[in-house]
Amino acid sequence: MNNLLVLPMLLPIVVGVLLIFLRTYGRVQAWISIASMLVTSGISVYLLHKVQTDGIFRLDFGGWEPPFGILFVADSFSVLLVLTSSIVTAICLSYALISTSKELQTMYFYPSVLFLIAGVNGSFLTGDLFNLFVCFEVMLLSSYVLLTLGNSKRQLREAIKYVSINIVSSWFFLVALAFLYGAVGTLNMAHVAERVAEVGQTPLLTTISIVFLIVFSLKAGLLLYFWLPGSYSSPPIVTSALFGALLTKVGIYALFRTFSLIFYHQPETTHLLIGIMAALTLIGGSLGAIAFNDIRTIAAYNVVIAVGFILVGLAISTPASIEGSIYYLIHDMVAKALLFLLVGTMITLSGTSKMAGMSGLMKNYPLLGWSFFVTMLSLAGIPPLSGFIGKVLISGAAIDSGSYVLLALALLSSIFVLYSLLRVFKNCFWGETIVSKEEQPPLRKGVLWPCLALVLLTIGIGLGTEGMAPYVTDAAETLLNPGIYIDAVLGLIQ
Amino acid sequence: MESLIIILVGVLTTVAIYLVLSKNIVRVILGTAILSHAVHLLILSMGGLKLGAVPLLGEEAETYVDALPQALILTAIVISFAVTAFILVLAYRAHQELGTDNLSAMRGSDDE
Amino acid sequence: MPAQFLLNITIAFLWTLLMDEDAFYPTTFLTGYLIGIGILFLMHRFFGTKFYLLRVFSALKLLLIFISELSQSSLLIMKQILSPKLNIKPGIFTYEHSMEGDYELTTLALLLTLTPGSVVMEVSPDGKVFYIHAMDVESSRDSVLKSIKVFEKAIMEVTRN
Amino acid sequence: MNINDVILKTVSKAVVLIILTFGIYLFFSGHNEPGGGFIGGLVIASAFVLMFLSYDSETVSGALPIDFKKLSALGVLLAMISGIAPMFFGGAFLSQSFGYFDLPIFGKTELATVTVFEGGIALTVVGVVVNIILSISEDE
Amino acid sequence: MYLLIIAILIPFIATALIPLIHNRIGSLHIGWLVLLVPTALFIIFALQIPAISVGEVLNQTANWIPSLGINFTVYLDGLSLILALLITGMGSLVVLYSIYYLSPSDSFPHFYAYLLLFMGAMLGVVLSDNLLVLYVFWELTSISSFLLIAFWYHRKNSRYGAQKSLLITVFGGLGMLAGFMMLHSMTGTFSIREIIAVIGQYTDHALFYPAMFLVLLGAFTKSAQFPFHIWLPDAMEAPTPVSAYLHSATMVKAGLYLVARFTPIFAGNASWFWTITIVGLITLFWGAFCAVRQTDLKALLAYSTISQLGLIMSLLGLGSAAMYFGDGEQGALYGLAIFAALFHLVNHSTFKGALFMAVGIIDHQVGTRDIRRLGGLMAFLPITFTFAVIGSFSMAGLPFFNGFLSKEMFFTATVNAAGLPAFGVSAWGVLIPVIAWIASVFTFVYCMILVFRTFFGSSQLKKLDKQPVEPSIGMLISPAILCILIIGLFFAPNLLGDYLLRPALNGVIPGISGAAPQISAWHGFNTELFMTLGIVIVGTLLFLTFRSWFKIYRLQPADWTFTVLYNSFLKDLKRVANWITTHYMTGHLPAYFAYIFIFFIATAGGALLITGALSVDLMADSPISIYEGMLVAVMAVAAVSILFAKSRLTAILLNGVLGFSIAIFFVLFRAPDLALTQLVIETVTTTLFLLCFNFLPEWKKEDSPKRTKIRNALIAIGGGVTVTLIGLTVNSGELFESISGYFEDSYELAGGENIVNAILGDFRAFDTMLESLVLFIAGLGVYTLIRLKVGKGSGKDEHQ
Amino acid sequence: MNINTIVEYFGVFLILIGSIMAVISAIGILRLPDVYTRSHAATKSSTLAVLLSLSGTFIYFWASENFISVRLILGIIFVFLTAPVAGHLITRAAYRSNVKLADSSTEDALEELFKK
Amino acid sequence: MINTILTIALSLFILAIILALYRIIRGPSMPDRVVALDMIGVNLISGVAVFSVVLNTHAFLEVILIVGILAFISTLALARFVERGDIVEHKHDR
Ligand code: NA
Ligand code: NA
Repeated sequence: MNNLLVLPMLLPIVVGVLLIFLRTYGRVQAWISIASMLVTSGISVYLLHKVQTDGIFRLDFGGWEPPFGILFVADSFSVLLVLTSSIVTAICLSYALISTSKELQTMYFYPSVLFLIAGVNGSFLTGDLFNLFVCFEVMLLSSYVLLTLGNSKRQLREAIKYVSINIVSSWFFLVALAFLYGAVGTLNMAHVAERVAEVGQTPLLTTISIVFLIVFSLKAGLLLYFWLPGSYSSPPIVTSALFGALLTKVGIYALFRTFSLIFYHQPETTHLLIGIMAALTLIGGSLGAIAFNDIRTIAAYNVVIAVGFILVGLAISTPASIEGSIYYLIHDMVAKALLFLLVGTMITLSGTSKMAGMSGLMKNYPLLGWSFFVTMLSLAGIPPLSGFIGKVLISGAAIDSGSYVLLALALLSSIFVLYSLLRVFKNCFWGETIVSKEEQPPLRKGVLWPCLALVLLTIGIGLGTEGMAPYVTDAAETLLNPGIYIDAVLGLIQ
Repeated sequence: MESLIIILVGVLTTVAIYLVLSKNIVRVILGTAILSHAVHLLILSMGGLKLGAVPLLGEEAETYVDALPQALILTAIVISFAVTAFILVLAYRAHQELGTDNLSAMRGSDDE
Repeated sequence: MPAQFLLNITIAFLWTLLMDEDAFYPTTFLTGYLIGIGILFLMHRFFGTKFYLLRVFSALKLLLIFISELSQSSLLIMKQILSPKLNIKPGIFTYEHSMEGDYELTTLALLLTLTPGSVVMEVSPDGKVFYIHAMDVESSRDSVLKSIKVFEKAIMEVTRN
Repeated sequence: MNINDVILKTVSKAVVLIILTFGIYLFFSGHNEPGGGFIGGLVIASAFVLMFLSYDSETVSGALPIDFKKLSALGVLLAMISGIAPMFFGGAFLSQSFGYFDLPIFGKTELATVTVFEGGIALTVVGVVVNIILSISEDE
Repeated sequence: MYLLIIAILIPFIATALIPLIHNRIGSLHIGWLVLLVPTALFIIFALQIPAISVGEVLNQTANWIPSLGINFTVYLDGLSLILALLITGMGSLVVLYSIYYLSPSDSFPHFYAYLLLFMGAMLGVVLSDNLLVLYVFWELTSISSFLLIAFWYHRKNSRYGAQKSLLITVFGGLGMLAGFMMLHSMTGTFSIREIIAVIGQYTDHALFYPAMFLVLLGAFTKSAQFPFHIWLPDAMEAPTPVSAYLHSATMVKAGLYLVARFTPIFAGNASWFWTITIVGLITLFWGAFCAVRQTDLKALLAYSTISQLGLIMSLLGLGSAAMYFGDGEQGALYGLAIFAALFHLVNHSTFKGALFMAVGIIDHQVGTRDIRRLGGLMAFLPITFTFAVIGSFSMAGLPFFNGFLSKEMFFTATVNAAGLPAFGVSAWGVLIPVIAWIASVFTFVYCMILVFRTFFGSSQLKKLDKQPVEPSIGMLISPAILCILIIGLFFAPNLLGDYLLRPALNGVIPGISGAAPQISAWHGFNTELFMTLGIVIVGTLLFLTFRSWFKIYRLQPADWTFTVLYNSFLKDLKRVANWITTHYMTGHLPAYFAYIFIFFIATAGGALLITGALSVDLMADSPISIYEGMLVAVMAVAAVSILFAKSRLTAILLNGVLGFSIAIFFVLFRAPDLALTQLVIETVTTTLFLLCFNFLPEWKKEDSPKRTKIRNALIAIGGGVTVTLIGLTVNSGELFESISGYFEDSYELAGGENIVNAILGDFRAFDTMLESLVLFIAGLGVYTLIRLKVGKGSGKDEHQ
Repeated sequence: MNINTIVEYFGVFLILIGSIMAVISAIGILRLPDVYTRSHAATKSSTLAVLLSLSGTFIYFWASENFISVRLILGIIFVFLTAPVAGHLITRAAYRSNVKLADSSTEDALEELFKK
Repeated sequence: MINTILTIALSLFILAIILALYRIIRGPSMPDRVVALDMIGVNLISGVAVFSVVLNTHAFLEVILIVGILAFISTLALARFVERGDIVEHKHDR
């Protein structure tokens, strides 16, 4: 029995619900949440190890065998993402413990975060397309709550757009599911994949796959990222960090899963389209990142760039490119959380999000400054930080497959990332220190520890790539050989 | 029948999209509500509106209609209710704070 | 409270009936009774007023009157609707009733509304006066007043000693 | 002129009783007939909606001194527990079981763990719907 | 033994130690501790000379990411050794110098941490055999340079210079990375030596030339070659020791190193030859030409560095011809250029280092570097004057200084190249020595300016901030050592040539031992000598008549410099980016929806048509009853009427009609559970709408222009049609039987006769559980939305 | 034709009558001059229509399957209980939201009251 | 025969709905529309009952009652809204 497999989703939910009864105890909630995320991380490590030794395994809920019941499937790709998101969430939560206002804490902040991560983890693990929809909704509803928690004007304004667009994207999801069910009569991803392969992905199935592409692109911010900058730059720090780290990743995951497991037979249509979208995303994100003077907006556009970058890997779909995307995906979760935490801290310190209002922070907050510096380099893919290896693998794959436009855009986008963050660093951390040390508001004690943990993580991932390599290789191999996944899910039945 | 329902779905979708494209937030919410009506019908018709019996085994029929889409729609209905409730309250809270229900006035900008 | 006890029995019955079983099982009744306890517990704050014993016979009589009145009124209205030229003079008039208590008042109002061409639009704040809209004041005021009297009497037979 | 709602309130009392009974019936009959936790819960919730509409919000919340958020949380928890419990008996998560038992009064009765699950769902639905309406109607 | 790897790591470890120890060493200047690092390393590398000079190579590997073929492989040959010695040797001198140069208000820990970081990175660059590891260190040098340039980050110019250098060098680095990846794509390895071994098979590969140009892009940006040279003058904002170390002696040589290192891979073709030669020559000329007009001594040195880097670059280009000819007489003839390049690389480090240090002393002791405010310093700073003269004359290529020797070899190489029987040189060949000569004239001129304008003439003491005196002895040691080297190398050049340059040449062009000459100062009256004489004569004339021809600098419009281009590029880029982004990211939800639906219509609808999927077949349909048709009509009419509803309440009512009708469809299509749920949900939703309407205004007529309305209508129709067409197509061909037949055994399997309920409560109970969670979260959200209010609560946007 | 079939037909006949009445009251909704008169059509005729059709259904099931559906009876009771309340509420709301009486109306006892 | 009659009856009920829909669309007053919606609800009840006979199933008998309940609740809510705008009242408003 692989019941452990449900825990990355179930544990946060149960803990989150229990926290409802502890509403007034903000700190207790925080500690419990952090502990539960650490336990989840531990479980994920175990799962990862198990996948490595025993291969893909699954948990049939209620004991109903696929394709009839719902199931969770653990392969290296999904478990790696579960692990990363759990760790990042734990760290973000510890930041919240230190920084979040009492009022927010008692307004169900922690339960909402836990539900969010539950939805995220569930989306990574589920082996059923409709259940993926439901997991998405768990994640989305939590994100709605988190996005509006605080109720500032800007939050409400952006939330309207975010929620509306997500409702429409969920609609597209249902439309796609309806079409797919009508065409292949099943919902289990492996079973769908098997049936699609059996008829060789007819033109109709390709059309349906494009509806899925739209759905997941909306979630991932692939080309259809209109909702992203506003909503990522309006909520409180920790929420932004979690959004930046996790939300788009789920869409990206879904794109990788569906277009490697199910709809990989007509790459000249689907993957070409993904490539074009990724290219446009890189361009749009790059321009957006340098177009504004609001550091939150800059950070948000950096999210867009990363999405484009990762999807380049899928568009190319060679072992190296997929591996690169996975590395970059993991890197980006860590680095984006870090970026948003730092940006949020800067805003808290200076009371504004405009670059013009900050100067010379380096002098009074050197640790903050250096953390930002490392983040900047990491995001720009400067070696040996975590962003590097993904960049190398994806560029290499782009060359091998002759995708020179994507190569150029991917590499140039790093320059834009660098430039956009360099502007922030230059203007905010350097320059004359306007306020004396005494006048500057002190950093809350320990507020940088979570950031430093993430800094260490981004350095560690970069230097310790080899430690991850077997898992990533396995993940990419599984993605590119759908038979492995299908056998693991349906093998026993046939 | 299926084709007729699918065409109806198309009509509903058209109306809903037009509403969603408008500037008034209530129209948009209404549009999303109609969108979900449309997709529920779509799911149902995708399961085939074959003339089986109601999926209750007590009916002791030869064939039953496809029960799976029904279960899916049920889930979808509840979810769309949850979302609608949330966005409705969000809309009026936004109106309370921002003083407008017009999306053109909710653009926001980098220079606020 | 006896009233609530009765109510409870009613719910139990209701339950038994709802189960649509081919025979009456005491167990089903018991289940309904247990559920009724639940509901009444939930609702007991709403039942501050007294509860009168059900006068089944009178009630049945009332029901019969009710149905016949309803049929008449419906036919009347349909006639009016289908007449080639609408020839009606609607209006609002008042009626001071002699009912006591919410239940009597409500029952009367319901019955009235279902009678030929009349709808109770408002009840005065003190509850004594009905403001009634009539489909055709000229022709139906008298018939309305007549049926009100009949109803009042029938209701009182049920509710009062 | 002030509104006199006596007719509405009186009828509502009766109607609410019918709806509640019906809701609970739907909840239990879901296994073999149309109904189940969701629908049962929704119907019960609609009884509360009717109460809110017929009475004022203070009266209703005063008559039902429950924290509906906690009620809904309890519901979710209950559903979870029914899913988690089998894990301790070597079953898969969410394994439902059912059996036919001879009970002293009830005779041959089907007991299914799914009832617990659905009970949780119903509680959630009731809690959430009432919570939402209460929250909005208490907003100034 | 991992000696070399440890050697590279030592500076990094030391960097990490600095923050830990700098508070614990009391009054001891941390520079003294830091000095130990380069000195020790210099000794380590110097100990390798005997082995390397006889042709051995050292090579050590530590695994980093073996699964991707990325390993920390260190490779020490002659070429690497020269640079390693330069790095550690110059490093020692610069650290020593800096101990006296820095002022107490500067942050020593930062300075030395950056410097050590750079040192380690630079060693990594020149010692790595693995391309990616090389790239890692390459970027690290850019970063440490960035940090050092912005050492005084409160100055605007420092920040500007730092950003500029980082952007340009990282840009080039990325190009280089792409080049590396192409090499890897061709050869399957990241090891330079392995690539060299197999590259012969790939010279016709489509990626060969792209890879070459991309690698050169990295080299040119790093070595400040035209037109990427613009970052270097601004890098002079760094403290002078840094300028001496990074921006003249070492880091900017990384590009040269790269070209030399890759010569065995790419050289031997016209593209390589011409690209490098031309870029080098232009840089040589342009740097020298611009240096003349500078008034800041450091700026002058910066342009001179650019120019000298161009010189070396062009030598590497010219020498690449040797690869074409291979081992033999011809090869040896042209290989001389490489030898000269290596020689000049060393020489340049010595004289430019000395000059920077001298200028640093002036700046430090006088308080200004502006030539217009300087003059007559010879009397006050005689020792510094001596350094400056030695350095300048060496740079000008005058005898008795090492620069003369390499300059002569440079002329030899250009003259040789003019007659190169390959690469189509013949027509243009004569231009090579001509340009070299003209550039050298300008070199001579600015060298004279440097010496004479600063040290001769009348002193303007009153304009100076300080009374100039010689600095403390510590500050003089390093330049003195360099000056000794300058002269020493003139007299004993072959010590260098035999032990270092020859093995280095072998590293650049394997097996071309014949090209390494015995260096001698006197070659008789040959062309090169006359060229030098010409330079001295013409240069002196130009220097004396400077005022009369200075006007030519005004011919270049002020807004046509590359720096202006760079600035306006960044500015315009931001402006254009802002313009584009704000034009589509309007924050206007209807616009966003329009994009989304247009995208849907274009891609999904497009795919349907293009792939030929569209096929509609009504035969499989179940029959239509009259009342079903009527109900469809009801819904369609109700739906369309919503569009024309003047009041929101009407719209809600019509929506209610839709909801109820759908419930009836659920009845007609045998879905009782759905009908029940739909009905209740519809009612509760309507109630919610009404509840919320209390807080919202009545809706107004849409005041959009007609054009927008038509556009919206088209989008809406397009969306509806697309959904319909796909739906009809799906409906027309059933590919597979649905899995739901399984659930018809629900009574046996799950003990329930209601199949839908069995699915919800058992087969797919997980969905149901999560769905209740979704509902629950929505409830929480509504509660918090209403309860946590601005003003009442935290109030501000950033309440943390 | 046995007795059951006849009863079945009777049930179906009731249903048909009910449906005709439903259409007539719907016509009333269209034809009658104001909301107050229309509400008469809605609360009375259509209630009767429901009564007929539900009774017809009840009778049909009773005859054909010997099935006594309490739910149907409950449905009838429910409609009887609520339809007049609905009429009451709507007309009251109409008057209070200033919906005019038809021009043909002769008297308005409420007018005085609301003027005060 | 029975089926034909039932089909006619069903069609008539839906015809009634269509007529009521016209009233909803046309108005003119809001209470007019509410009356019409109420009427639609009532006709749906009949329709479902008849359809149960057509299909010869008991599965939809619950639906009948539910429609009744919900039509009432909707009408009540709408009437309240038309009357006061605020459909759930506060004690202190009185
Ligand atoms: Na600034
Ligand atoms: Na300076």
